[in-house]
Amino acid sequence: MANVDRREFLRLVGAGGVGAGAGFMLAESIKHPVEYLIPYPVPPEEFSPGIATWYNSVCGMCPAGCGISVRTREGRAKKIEGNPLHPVNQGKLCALGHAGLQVLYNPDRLTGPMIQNGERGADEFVKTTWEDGLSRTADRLAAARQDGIYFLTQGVRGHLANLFELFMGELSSDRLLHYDFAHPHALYAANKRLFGEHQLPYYDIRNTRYLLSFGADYLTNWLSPVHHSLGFGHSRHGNDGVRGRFVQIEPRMSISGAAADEWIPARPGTEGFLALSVAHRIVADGHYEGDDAGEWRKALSAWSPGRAASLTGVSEATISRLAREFARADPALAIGGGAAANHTNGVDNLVAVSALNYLVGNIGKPGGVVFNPEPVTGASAIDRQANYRTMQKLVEDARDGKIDVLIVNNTNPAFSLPLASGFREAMAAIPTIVSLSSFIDETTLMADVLLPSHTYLEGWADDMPEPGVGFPVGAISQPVVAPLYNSRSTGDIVLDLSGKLGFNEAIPWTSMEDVLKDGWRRIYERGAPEPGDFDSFWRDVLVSGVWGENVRRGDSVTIAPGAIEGMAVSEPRLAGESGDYPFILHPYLSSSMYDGRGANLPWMQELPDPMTSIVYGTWVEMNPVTAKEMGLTDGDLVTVTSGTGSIEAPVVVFPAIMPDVVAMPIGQGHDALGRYARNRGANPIEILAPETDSASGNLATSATRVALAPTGRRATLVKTGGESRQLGRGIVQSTGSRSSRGHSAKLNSIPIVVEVAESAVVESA
Amino acid sequence: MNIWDRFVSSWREFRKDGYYDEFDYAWTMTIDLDRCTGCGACVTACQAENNIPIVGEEQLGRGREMQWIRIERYWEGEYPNARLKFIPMLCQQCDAAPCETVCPVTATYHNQDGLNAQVYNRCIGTRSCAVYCPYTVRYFNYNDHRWDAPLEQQLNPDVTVREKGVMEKCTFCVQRIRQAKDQAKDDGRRRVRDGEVQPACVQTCPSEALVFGDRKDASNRVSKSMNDARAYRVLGELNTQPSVIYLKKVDADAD
Amino acid sequence: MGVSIVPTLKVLKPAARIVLVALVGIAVGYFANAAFFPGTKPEQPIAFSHRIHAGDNEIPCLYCHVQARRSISAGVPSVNKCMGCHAEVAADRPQVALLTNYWENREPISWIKVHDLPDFVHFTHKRHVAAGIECQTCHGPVETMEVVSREAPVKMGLCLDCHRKNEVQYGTDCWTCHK
Amino acid sequence: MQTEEKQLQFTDIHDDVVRSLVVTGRNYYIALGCAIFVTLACFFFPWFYQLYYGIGAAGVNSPTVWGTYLASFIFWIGLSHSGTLLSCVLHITNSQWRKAMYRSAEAMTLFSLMVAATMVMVHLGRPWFIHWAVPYPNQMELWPNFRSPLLFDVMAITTYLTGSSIFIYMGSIPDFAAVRDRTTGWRHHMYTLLSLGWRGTDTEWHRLGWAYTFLAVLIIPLAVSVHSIVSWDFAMSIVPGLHQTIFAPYFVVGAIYSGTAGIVTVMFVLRKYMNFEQYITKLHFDNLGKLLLVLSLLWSYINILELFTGWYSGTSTEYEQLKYKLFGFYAPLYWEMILFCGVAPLLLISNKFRTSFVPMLALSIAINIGMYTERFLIIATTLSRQYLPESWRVYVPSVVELSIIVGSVAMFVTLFLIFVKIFPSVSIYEVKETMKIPKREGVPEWQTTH
Repeated sequence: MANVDRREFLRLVGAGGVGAGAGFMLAESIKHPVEYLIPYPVPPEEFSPGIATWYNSVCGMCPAGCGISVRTREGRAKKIEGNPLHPVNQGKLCALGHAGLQVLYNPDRLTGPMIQNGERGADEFVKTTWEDGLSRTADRLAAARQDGIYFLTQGVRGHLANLFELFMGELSSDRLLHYDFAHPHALYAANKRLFGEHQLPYYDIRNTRYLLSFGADYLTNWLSPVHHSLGFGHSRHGNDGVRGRFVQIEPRMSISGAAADEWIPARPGTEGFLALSVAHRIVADGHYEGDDAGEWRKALSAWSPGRAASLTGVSEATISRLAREFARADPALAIGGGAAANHTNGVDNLVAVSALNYLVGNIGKPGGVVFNPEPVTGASAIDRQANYRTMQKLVEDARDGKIDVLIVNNTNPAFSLPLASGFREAMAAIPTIVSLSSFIDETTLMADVLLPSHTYLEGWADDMPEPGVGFPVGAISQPVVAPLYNSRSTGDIVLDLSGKLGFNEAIPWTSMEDVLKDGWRRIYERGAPEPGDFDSFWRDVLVSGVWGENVRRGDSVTIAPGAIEGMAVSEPRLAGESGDYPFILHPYLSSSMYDGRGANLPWMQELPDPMTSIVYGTWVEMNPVTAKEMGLTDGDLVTVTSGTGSIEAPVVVFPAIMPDVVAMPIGQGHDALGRYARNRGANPIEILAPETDSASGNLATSATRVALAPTGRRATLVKTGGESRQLGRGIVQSTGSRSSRGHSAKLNSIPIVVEVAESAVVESA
Repeated sequence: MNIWDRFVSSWREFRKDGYYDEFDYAWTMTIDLDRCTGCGACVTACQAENNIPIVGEEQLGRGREMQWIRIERYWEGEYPNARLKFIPMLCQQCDAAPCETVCPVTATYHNQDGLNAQVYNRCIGTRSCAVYCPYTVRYFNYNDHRWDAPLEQQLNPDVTVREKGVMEKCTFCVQRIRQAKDQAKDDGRRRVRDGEVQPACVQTCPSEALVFGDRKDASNRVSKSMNDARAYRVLGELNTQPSVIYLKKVDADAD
Repeated sequence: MGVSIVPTLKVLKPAARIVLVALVGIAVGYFANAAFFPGTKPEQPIAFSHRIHAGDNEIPCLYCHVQARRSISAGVPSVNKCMGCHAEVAADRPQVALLTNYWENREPISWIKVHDLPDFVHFTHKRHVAAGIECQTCHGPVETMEVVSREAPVKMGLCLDCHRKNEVQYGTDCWTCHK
Repeated sequence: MQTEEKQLQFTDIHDDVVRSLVVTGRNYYIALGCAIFVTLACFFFPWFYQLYYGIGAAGVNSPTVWGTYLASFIFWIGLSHSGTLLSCVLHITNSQWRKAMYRSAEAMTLFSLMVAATMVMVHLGRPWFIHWAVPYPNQMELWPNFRSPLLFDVMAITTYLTGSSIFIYMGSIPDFAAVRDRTTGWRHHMYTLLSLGWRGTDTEWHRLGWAYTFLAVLIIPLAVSVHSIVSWDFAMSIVPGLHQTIFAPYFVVGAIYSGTAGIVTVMFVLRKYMNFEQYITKLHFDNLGKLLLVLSLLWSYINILELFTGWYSGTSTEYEQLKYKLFGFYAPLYWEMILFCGVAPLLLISNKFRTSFVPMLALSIAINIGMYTERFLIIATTLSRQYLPESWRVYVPSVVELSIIVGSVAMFVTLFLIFVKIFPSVSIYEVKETMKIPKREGVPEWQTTH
């Protein structure tokens, strides 16, 4: 190393320096990132890091009222599961129920009270304080005229409903509306007419041997889907070896239709004729020996299967067969919903359907129609349900300037009412709109003051499932996590308002928790108070997440006088001429987004539609033959035009839909509700004609005729499925009903048997 | 153990008949197609339990869905006699799994519970397991997925989040199995009780089509249901010996 | 004919020298970083000394890290746990004053994690405590440390050695520790 | 041509070869520059993007999780065959005409193997962990999976790479020495090192000859095994269309086929642009043409066989597979492949075609395009039609993938361009061997042996 000249030396130094730098960076790059351990100053008593804590509560994703247990770790909700103790869902839960977590953690949630600062719908909200928001609202409420205040809430039950009643009572306004798009108005009306009941009965699918469903998608969204699924599963193989038979009658195959043993297409709105003709056969064949058989024969004489066949499109032979099977099976059950209920003659249809139950004498029997006892509280809500007619009234009042303040609570009529209803324009005429919603949906977008309420996982409430399960059931919805944001539970907001308005003597409570405690103390004292004071009772209810009494309906329900004579089904009305509008539009509730509330949940957006495997979007289902005639294939974009509007959606060729019917899922097509929902798909409700069922005031969603016009463009249908035919590969294998008995299956010489213990062998031998 | 021994053992042992009998558990799932309604509750339950990312519309369009359990649908017949049959498809946890033989780094292997394990942080992303799997139930992380805050607060701490370039698949909710075994140890039991551990999908199935358990014990629910006359294995002719057994759908109008 | 490679080697000498020096440089830089900026011995918000607590006063580990007995994570004592003693004991010391300050503001103390495992590892303190494994086997002689540092390299090799030595049932199955 | 009439002297060979190393025209630098640029822009840039984004940058999806990267891998491995392999066979059979072309052929083997290796890296989801596929002792006692055909691959390819690099290097030692003695400056130093002090004594020549032949014998089975093993990556799966016993021979034949075509291309280029007209002549093209003809017939036979098994199996899986290949989404590619690799080569029956240069060039390129398509189809058609119809999905390569394919070719060219300036691309001493001493009138006899 002696002969190192200056230049050489510099080179060496340079090399060494660069090397050292490289080495340093290398060491830096493989260093462990800094992480922190942050203990509670004072830990809550049931808390311990690394161990999950479960809280029981009530699901708020749909009106079924399932019980849930929420798994929390380190104070954060991690998973929602069904509460095994709850009689409605017995530990099970649907996809939408799981996605409740994404309501809680949704990036687009409102983080605090806001006020509209700009013209309505501009989405220019500015943050404010609760104090400010509440006092603004209170002032407007105080200034409002008699009956100038509308309270429009999602369907709530239990003590929250009572609280609303009290609140509106104090405001001396009768305008309390519970609005749910999917509320079964027709079913209520039908039960009222036929049985004189103002409550829904419990349909015992679990124990039935033969289910005749007229359009009711009981496995997806009819009343209590999870409970029905349980019943379905049990009836398949649970009923001591006898396998229940399920028949589905509807214009477009629903999930329940796919699960059924027999799927029968029938024109929308004509299900009632079918039911009557079945009844006709039952009576005519002498399967019914009630003392009022004569009346029935008279009333049904006009409804021969032949006539029904021509009206419904179901063959006479089929009708007679159905009648025979239905009459022979014991117990047999008939239910109605979907297109049958949501038509201009919906109530007639459902009355005819329920008549079948009466004729086979399954009223009040297991496997039949079991009537529920009065709910322990919040029954008033049932009569507060707003149907399309009531909403029309609201719109008119708004137009006539009769409304001073509109309070909206987590319901979204701006999305779920047809454009023809003019609801959006009407809102513009209302001076003050206050929204308690947790998200900026289409309706909230029009509000002036936003008082965001907790999600159902953060606040206090309770719920009495309706329809129940034959006996009184209640559950308390308790906060499972500390509130994420500066929101308050709906009850508390109402209490705060009433506090500001000085309703203290009528509404003495300071928090929703107190309201519940008071209410439940009454429930506690109502039944024979078990040993142990109220507090332990309260704790037990919270821990188990459910409360029930073994009280059944004593009185035997029978049909209302004059119901038999009045037994008739009016012709279904359809908006639009078949000439200009060749197709009947059949919108159905999406299995993942219900009435559109699931559209802002990424899991629901990515849950493939069970029937078509499509994600992220809306589509139009068409019969293959019709599609061929019109030269349409999957993905062709078409304009769906009704008398009142038009939307665009890609075609999906659907093997199980009537040739003159096109079906569209409800749920997409939002222009608000956050990043996951906005500007995606189309909303078929928009173009529905404002046809109602005169008997129930219910919107006849399946009574709109539409025309399809190809746009010539194609849309990308994002779907997870490829080729949906088996090509004889025996992937889904099926067997006959008889040959499915016996034991130790063998296939391709691989026996599927587990090593049975000696003793067991002896027994079996 | 030198390389040669390992070579020999890894080659022979797994292939010996009844190799897994000497171990405690043989986790098995049966799926009653006659009960399955295709509602998709299992899919979402699985996504919630196993930190399965939301891949987004664009990626889904390119056919990169992430659903460890998915519902497949098969149409039969034409209108008006069209029928639709659903089948939930998840990792079949094969006892003779093709994917295990091909992974060059043993990132996927068969463990003593009869589970087809996938070790994410050992995976180098050759994706050959996905090619060898006849059920196409292995899902690859084509890119890093992100959760819009605060959605990441939902992530299950018992399950890791997979990075880009890694293969993932159904684990029969091994974190729950682990939990149950841990519980059993605390209670001084040698074995986990029947029904004590249930994967998310089984736990939530509304029509109770899915049954999960240990087939080593003939008295378990799953053992009974897998001895049903309707039992069969999808693509059984391939002899991959799946631990997921399907019960045939019953066609009421056929013999 | 210049068959010999000696002249060639002469030509190459300076180049070789540079490469050599660069390599040495890399080594130096690497160790310099590791020596002067160690990630394994971070400065904590409160200069808590395990030597005083666990060493001199012989407080057992599980007295403060209660969770280790029943949970996967050992957990750090909550602030009021510390105050349980320090309300009286050594309340005058400056570091304890810091603590009381946290306590009065009901502020959590954000300790810096020293022993941290990757996200894909499932390690449960519970089982290891139950099996009577000394805390020191993985955490090093903490009771002698003024400032806690990661001494034993908590890497997969360490786990496996121990699992093999103690013949843990299925102790070498990947899914025993990998999640 | 004129030059071939001219009498060839020993010194000419030296001069020509050394000239090819020392004298460098502007065109060369332009070519090299372009090649390097394309390599960086079309290979490395997209690859780094892919490393950052994830494999999603490619068009692969589920179930078609393999894509063009693997296709290119097989293609390059295929190309690598018949370089060294051919050279070995001909060396053992001691055929004269080999001697002028074998070095460039072997170089081709070497470089296509290197490119193939990089394609593996590009294919992997986490290439930074590639070393886990190598059995090295470690505290965890973690080993690679010895049952995996992919692991056999790693072994086979590395062995083949080592073998053929030793082979080509050994063969060029005397030439290095020769060049060493005729160059100065850094080149002199470089060749001094490369030639390992070769003097040219009889013992040296004897040892070289022995070792060279020994290696040649060793490499032949190795080469054959390599592509058989590559084929097992597919054949050992149970995917309909891949799970076939014919695959090993199929791949080997295909490999030699495309390799030979590759040689033709390379030789054309060398001949034209390095002025080796006297050394690489009609004769070579003629012989290679015959070889190509035979191979193409073999290849067609195996293809027909494959279709037959598909049809004969009668199972839905295989049958759908077959239908999809012939008439499905990728059908145009399939027929293009048949045209290029099955039909066009039949032209080789005519002497005139075989001995005319440009048509041969065109054909050789066509064949390699066809062969690339074949590799692509093997992956695309089978994986997109797996067992469960619900999971069927079409796969279309992304821009990144296409660009990387182009880039990999550029990389190959780059390496080759560098090679021709370092290695004597025509073997000096072996060409000399073919010449009579003392020189007599007329052309060297090796040019007249046909």
